[in-house]
Amino acid sequence: MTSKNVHIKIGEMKTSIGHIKNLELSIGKVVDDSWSEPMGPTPMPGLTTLRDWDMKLLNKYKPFYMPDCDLCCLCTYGKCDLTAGKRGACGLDIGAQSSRIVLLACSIGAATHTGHARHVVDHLIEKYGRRYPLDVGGLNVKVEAPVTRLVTGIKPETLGDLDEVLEYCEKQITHLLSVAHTGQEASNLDFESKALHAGRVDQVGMEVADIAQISTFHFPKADPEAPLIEMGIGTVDTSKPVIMCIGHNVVPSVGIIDYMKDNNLADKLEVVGLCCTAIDNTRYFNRGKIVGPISWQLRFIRGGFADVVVLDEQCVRADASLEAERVKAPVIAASEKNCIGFKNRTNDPADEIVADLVSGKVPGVLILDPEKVGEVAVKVAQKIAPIRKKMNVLPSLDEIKALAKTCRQCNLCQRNCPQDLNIPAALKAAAEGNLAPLTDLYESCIGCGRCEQACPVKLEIHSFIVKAGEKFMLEEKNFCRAGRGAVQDVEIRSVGGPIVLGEIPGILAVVGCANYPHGGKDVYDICREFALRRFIVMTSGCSAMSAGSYKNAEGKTLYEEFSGDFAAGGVLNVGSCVSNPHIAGAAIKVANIFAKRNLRGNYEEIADYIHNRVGAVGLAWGAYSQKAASIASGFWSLGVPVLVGPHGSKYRRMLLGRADKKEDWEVYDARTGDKVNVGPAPEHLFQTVETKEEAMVAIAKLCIRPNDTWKGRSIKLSHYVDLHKRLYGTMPKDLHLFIRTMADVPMTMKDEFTKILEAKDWKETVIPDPTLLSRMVRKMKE
Amino acid sequence: MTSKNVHIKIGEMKTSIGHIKNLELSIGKVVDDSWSEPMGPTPMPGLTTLRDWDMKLLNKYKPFYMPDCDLCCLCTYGKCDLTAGKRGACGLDIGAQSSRIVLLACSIGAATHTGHARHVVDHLIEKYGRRYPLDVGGLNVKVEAPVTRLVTGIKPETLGDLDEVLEYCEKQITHLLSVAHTGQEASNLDFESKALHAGRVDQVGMEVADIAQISTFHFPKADPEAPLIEMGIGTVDTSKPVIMCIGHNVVPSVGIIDYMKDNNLADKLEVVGLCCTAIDNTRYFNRGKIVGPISWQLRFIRGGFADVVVLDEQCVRADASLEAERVKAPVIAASEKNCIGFKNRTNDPADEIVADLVSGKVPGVLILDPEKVGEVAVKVAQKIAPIRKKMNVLPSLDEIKALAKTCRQCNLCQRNCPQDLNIPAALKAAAEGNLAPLTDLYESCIGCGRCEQACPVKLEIHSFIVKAGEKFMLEEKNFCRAGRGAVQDVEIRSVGGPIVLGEIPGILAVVGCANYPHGGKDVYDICREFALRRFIVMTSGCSAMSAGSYKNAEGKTLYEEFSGDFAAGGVLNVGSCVSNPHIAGAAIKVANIFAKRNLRGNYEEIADYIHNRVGAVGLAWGAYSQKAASIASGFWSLGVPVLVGPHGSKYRRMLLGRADKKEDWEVYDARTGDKVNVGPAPEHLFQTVETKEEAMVAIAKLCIRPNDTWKGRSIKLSHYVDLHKRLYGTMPKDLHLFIRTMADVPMTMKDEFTKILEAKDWKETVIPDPTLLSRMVRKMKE
Amino acid sequence: MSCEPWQCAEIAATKKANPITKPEVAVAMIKKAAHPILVVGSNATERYMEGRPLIEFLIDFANASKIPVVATAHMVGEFLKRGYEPADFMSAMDIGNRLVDPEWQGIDGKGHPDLALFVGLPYYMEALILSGLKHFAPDLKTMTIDNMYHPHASWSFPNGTLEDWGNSLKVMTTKFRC
Amino acid sequence: MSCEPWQCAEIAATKKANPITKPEVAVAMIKKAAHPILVVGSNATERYMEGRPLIEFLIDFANASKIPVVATAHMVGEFLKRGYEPADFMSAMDIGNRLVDPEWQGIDGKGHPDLALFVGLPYYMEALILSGLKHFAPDLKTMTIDNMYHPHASWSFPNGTLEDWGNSLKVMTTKFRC
Ligand code: SF4
Ligand code: SF4
Ligand code: SF4
Ligand code: SF4
Ligand code: SF4
Ligand code: SF4
Ligand code: SF4
Ligand code: SF4
Repeated sequence: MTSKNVHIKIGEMKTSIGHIKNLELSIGKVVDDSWSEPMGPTPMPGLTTLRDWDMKLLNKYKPFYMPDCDLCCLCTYGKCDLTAGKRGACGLDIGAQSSRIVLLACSIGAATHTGHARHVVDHLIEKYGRRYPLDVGGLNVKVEAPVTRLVTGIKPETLGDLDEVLEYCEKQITHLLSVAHTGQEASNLDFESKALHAGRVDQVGMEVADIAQISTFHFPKADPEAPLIEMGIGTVDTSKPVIMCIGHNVVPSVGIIDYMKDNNLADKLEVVGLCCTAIDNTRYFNRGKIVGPISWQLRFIRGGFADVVVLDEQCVRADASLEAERVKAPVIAASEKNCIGFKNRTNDPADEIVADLVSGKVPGVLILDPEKVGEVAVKVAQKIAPIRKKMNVLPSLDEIKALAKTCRQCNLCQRNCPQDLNIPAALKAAAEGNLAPLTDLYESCIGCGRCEQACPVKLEIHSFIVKAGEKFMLEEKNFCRAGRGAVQDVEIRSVGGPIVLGEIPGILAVVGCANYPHGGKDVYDICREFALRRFIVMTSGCSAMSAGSYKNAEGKTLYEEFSGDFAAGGVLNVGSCVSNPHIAGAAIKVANIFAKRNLRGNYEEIADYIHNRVGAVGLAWGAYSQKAASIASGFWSLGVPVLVGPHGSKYRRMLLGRADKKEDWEVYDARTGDKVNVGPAPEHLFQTVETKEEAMVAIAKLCIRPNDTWKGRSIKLSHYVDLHKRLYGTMPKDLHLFIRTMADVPMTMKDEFTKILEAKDWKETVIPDPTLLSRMVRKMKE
Repeated sequence: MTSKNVHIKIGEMKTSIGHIKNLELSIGKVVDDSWSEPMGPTPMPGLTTLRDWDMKLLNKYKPFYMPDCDLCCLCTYGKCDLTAGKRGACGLDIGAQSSRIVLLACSIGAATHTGHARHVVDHLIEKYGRRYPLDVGGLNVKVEAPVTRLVTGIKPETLGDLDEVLEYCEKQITHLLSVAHTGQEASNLDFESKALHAGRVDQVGMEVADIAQISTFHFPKADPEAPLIEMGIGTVDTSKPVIMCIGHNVVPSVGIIDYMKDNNLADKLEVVGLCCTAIDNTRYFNRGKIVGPISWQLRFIRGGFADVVVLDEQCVRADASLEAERVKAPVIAASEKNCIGFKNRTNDPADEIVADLVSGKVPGVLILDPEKVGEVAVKVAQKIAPIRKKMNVLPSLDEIKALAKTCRQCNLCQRNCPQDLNIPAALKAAAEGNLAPLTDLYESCIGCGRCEQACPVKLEIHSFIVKAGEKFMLEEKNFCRAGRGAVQDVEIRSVGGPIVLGEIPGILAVVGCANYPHGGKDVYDICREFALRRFIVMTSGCSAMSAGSYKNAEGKTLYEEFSGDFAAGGVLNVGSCVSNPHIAGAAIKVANIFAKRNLRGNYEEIADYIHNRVGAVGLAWGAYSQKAASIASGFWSLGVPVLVGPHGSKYRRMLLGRADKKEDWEVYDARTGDKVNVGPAPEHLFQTVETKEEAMVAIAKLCIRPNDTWKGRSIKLSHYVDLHKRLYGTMPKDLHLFIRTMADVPMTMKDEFTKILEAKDWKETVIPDPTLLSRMVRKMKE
Repeated sequence: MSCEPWQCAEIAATKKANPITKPEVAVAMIKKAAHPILVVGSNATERYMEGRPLIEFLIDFANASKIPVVATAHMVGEFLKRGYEPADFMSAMDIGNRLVDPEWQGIDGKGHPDLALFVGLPYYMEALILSGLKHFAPDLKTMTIDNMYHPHASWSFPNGTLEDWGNSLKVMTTKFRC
Repeated sequence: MSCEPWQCAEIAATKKANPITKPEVAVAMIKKAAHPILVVGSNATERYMEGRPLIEFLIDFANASKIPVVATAHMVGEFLKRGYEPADFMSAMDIGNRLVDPEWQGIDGKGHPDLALFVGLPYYMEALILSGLKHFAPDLKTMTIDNMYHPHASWSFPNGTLEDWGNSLKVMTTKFRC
């Protein structure tokens, strides 16, 4: 237990250390050694503490840079043209600049999660006190904060302990950001190492946020049977006043829900959410509903469904308030991160604010007290719903046909569309009375509105698409499982073995945002494919929503079809973005609980274990944000590969292995100290894939690990080969790289493999006890 | 006094609060109320605490944005084209994006100073303990940390106290950076308010760094007679081994100097510095020498002067190590912020490292222990100096003439030169045997090397210029005054009155980097002009160097010609970049010590005081960095106007008042509550000026304040008119806006003014007790 | 390359200036404007053509075209010295900032300028101000009469030699005279 | 506008592709290359011209030109299905990453490609990979044979219609046949 700010006042005291008078103490820390685990070598790592580990990874997975711009404009010595090796006025070249942009993105991401955690923790400490105990799963989760323990060496037991953890994060983030200043780092690899450090810090920040909110708000606690939550625009009961919350920070939503509960209004209004706030709402209140991912903002507001729009932080459209104004829905800005220029009404009486919003005197207000947000939002919703009558600004189908005739076929909409959608053709058809091509765009459109911005005749193209797809929209009635939080220790105990041996073919973590190339269906298809193959499938955030947004032949959503257990064939939604550390945490706990490796401040060893033994792979099919970058970075740092969908190429830097370079794939055999070639397993650390087919093949392959037993390897290979044959129409060309002994070959494929191995001049090798760390070699002892 | 981590162990104790056994305490804070000043309303302000104040400033001085790019590429929904009102995929428009870039720059700047402070403070605590007392000027400086007191409400007394202050900064920086994430702030003014907050935090971070190093390293303590330091390449004794330190963090340099002193080598080697490290070296060691500002890096290294190059953090050229390798000078990277890809040798024996560097086995090493840096740098310098023999890579004059013949006159060098220097013409002349035009470029060239990067025939143009200007370079023998640190309380007491009344016409702070449009001479000219006019002239950083780099007719440098007192006609170098808060601190102390306003956590009132009464103006003639942005922001937030040279336009956002909008210039008269029009004083908060002449006129005008007495006003106006007539060849057109009563008119100009006032239909008004804060109105009491 | 931005890194513009192929075209466009102004920056005394400083060409041009001149930096003195009185003088940022205010009625109070000509500011500064105007003064047309291509303007001369430039300015002056 | 980047925001390039004005010119340049490769992305089955998918045009072109094809994503199956065997297949990032390695000896091990043709990747992805190659493979020439202008390539067709594209591919195929 650690605790802070306990206050002791001693009037007078005589002790062996002297005579004390009028001493007032705030106790910084009461040392308690109930955590018997010895401290590892790297607690509270600084910028360079884990640099050697990073360089091991970066040497194996070298950065491939794809600059988005030939320039650097970060200081006024510039702008500098850095094309093809030209250095800028500060001496920087495009490689270093490219890695600096990665560091900047990861730092922004880590700051965002940590800032979010800081807000949540400070708020909860104010409300519940520093000594409020943490509880993320009772006796089922004794390793309550695996990432925090691993990185910082701290075992947090109360809210107050989390304060200390966050101070560490804030210190590191300040250092990391400073490295992006002109005239700091000169080496691209050192920038990359710092980006990995940002990822580590980010995982800690997220973990703190989630365990704080799980503990105090009584979210599902490592519960495989967390409730099924209604999801989709079609589930919203529009006969009730609708409060819509957008963002990531659940605190204002809790204010709303508490106010409803306290005033017996829980069934009188709809509270719906978009983006991660939606997920966390439903962890708090199972009558909350999920509208959909980040990209549903415009369609829901323009569709008029929301009577009040409550905006907190992160992933909130900058024009959300303007769009709400169009449909006369008042806006409450509820975060100091997003004040929208509104007047701060935090200290005004609630009823005054309500009156101003209902009368339309002001379009929106800033309220930084979550309880007041609750009261105002509910009262405004109740009063304004009958007035607004769900006013919307979607055009009628006839209007669309008429307006489409004004289209100049100038292509600017398509050229401004991130999806490169063929809008001009769809409008041509619409003008001719055929709306089908517009409807076809519904699934691929990410709702960004850029098309409209470019149109010289101001056609509201996105609204056209939404209207044309309205049938699909209103039919969106699905289920998401409320975020369950952590994985239980007992679950780890039962599947740790099969995972490490390779008998469970992999853990697939499908996370992140909704910047999908062709809509969310790919996410569903991929999750289902691997759940059926009895991988463990974990989800979070917008991806967790997309995964639940489609149904199988029996009309069941993914979360109905598969159990929520951390077990082969389970599909687990861990929760919102800040729940991602439960995924990393599961891998860490495999090393700790199953393999009994020390956790505390022992980063390298655990990462080395995971990298070589735990067949986990992350897929961020629609990653778009700086947060997604830092989340990915946290996984890279643990040696876990991450795949992104095509838009992920715009992160501008991949970490790619070279399967064709044999020398890159040596590990130590911890038993002997020998160097053993284990092949490209996993082949990449960060990789963009173009299509869902490519993603599936890559996932199967990236789950292969040096430590696989022959049985595990043969299972993994059979999935890889099976998917490859089905989706690529041919055998993989690199199978020989993954066969150590003939026992690795899947039973049914002996003949095929034998031919391949002969052709490739294959030689048998050993299955080592793999490690990248020379200090892990035990030879001397044996 | 506050202190942390004092450790108490009590075996057993019985007290009125119970029986305690085996209690181990780390004391968080011992409360001591010897600081009797009551806490003001805004200690430890968060993101929105001072938003109202910010909006007051931003309403008066509206942002004028000049985007450097039509795009936003900060997330993978983009890149987005934001041209002329088009919104990006997140709904952001170019105004918000432009302000977001400002926030990002200011956050990077604040993080850099705070990270620097963190490194210094952690290092010093490790070395001297948390209880080491702070002392920045003994009894002469009782208000030891005006900025920290003002912003945080903390009165730091020991190194340990600074830790707590930095934790506050780190928390704020994390929040601020997070606001740059996609989907946070929607309003440009809220981004701007946050950028101002970053400026406040930045000032605190800098102050912490400087008072920590002043206290422990015994830098000059508020000493007007801090020693004169030799400065310029010509002062370097090249017969000795030369160690060159580049950067901003003095800690490794202290390691070097201590090693030299401890081994009786203080006069056996030259320790020279570039950029702020140079200034801080000489505050520690008055035999240290200053080479010059940031832009001298290439010329000094290529000129072969340095035998060892020690790189710490900030403003270090990314190719410094590569350039050093060319002249066979080993490199020591001494900061975790700038590892340059070198192997970390911190834990290796010094002599091994020395051997590797001297033999050329490795071109450079990373050493994170400053004492080891000291030993290695000195030993390497001694051993390698006789081998290198000051090897340089400057071409001979004949080589230049020959090489110039290969020039294709393609103009690419000029087009890549940030100064747009006419290099092709100079090379044409050189090819014809005339080097004068090349020599002419010496003063304007900022040494960025971009010309060379662009040249298709790989001419080393910068080296050509340096060689052609070698005579000037070797004649650079000047003096800088070692940074004096803070302003004494007693100095404030004696000049506070004249400043506030306007009788000292202004405080001119010339700060920042060396990205000058035409060389450093302008800085000297401006400083001298205003020192002669008996303004108080304060300098810091590279500007302090440039100010000392030219001589008057009697051959005296500025620091020899003028005293170092904070008094009319004084020229004070406060120190390095992190010493800038002594400038803000002086203004704050005028409010506190002279005007007896409470300081502690009382930001708005003090800023309001300074803005309306203290005629201070900042000039960053060569500002280039993100740090310069945050430093400026700290001044804006206090209501102090900042001017930048032409390259400062690339900060892409000005804060401009509109002298032509009468309604913008009203203040409350605190005596009556009346609104009084006080004219555009000061007219702008952030403004780019094109030429030194424009700068001088603007400085004189921007020192005018609403509170000026008629006597003070008439003095200020006479400087303004005098400079305007001399440099603009005509009378100012806005004089009528600054005359409240005829008593304001300078004696000798009555007739001229009368005519002007008549033409402008001028009416007399009152001199108020000016404030922007309605709560400061005292009417009721009177 | 003649319509590449003069400074290499000034590329990041999606909406780029129409090149002015002949000075006559510029004159025609200027003549169409109801409230043009000409902003003259500090390079006016630093650039020379045919041995004469740019400012002298500009005085001829301003006299012929009757376009009111706003002198930036300390250029007002340079104009006065040469017997020409600019309509106004202020900092380059101040004129930029007024031009983005749709309520501003121009230096003569008679109406917001509809065309702003720029010449003689440091290239990057002129580029930035033109960018500010492109983004925030959508109804304003801008033109540079420098010899360096400015992508952020509405119309710009392509990159050209000093001779080209001198000739263009002279042709424009003549066209207004007649 | 035909040599504007297809997606509006893809402007930030100082070194821009030379436009290929006629397919014949492209053929001439390809013929000069000793080790060309053709990288085909996942749009090969999504774009249609004359009712036929792009991939069919590409198979004709590859058969005629004998340029070895590297299929990305799952395109290898699509080629095989149509009776054409690509020389290799790998992810787009993998081929990009190999191309920036000067030591890489090509898919056939016979020498580093000196010309890489790209077609059919999502526009932004192709742009990024071409940018990576422009910056980090200075000796490699790149060409796109899409109908969208790619500034980061060495040579690119301008923006064009589907008809233009189909014709260009057919002309190129024919030119190689004869
Ligand atoms: S594209 Fe991005 S990196 Fe390039 S100039 Fe524009 S904003 Fe900067
Ligand atoms: S940070 Fe370096 S490369 Fe970037 S603009 Fe500044 S000087 Fe140029
Ligand atoms: S709203 Fe849809 S159609 Fe419009 S640009 Fe965005 S993705 Fe394309
Ligand atoms: S931008 Fe507008 S006018 Fe142009 S093609 Fe698209 S919808 Fe039609
Ligand atoms: S780096 Fe970005 S902001 Fe800067 S010029 Fe390039 S695209 Fe624009
Ligand atoms: S932050 Fe917004 S404007 Fe910038 S690239 Fe992302 S979506 Fe576009
Ligand atoms: S080194 Fe000098 S001449 Fe060369 S580009 Fe830089 S400022 Fe211009
Ligand atoms: S870039 Fe090189 S070749 Fe071209 S003009 Fe300049 S010096 Fe001459």
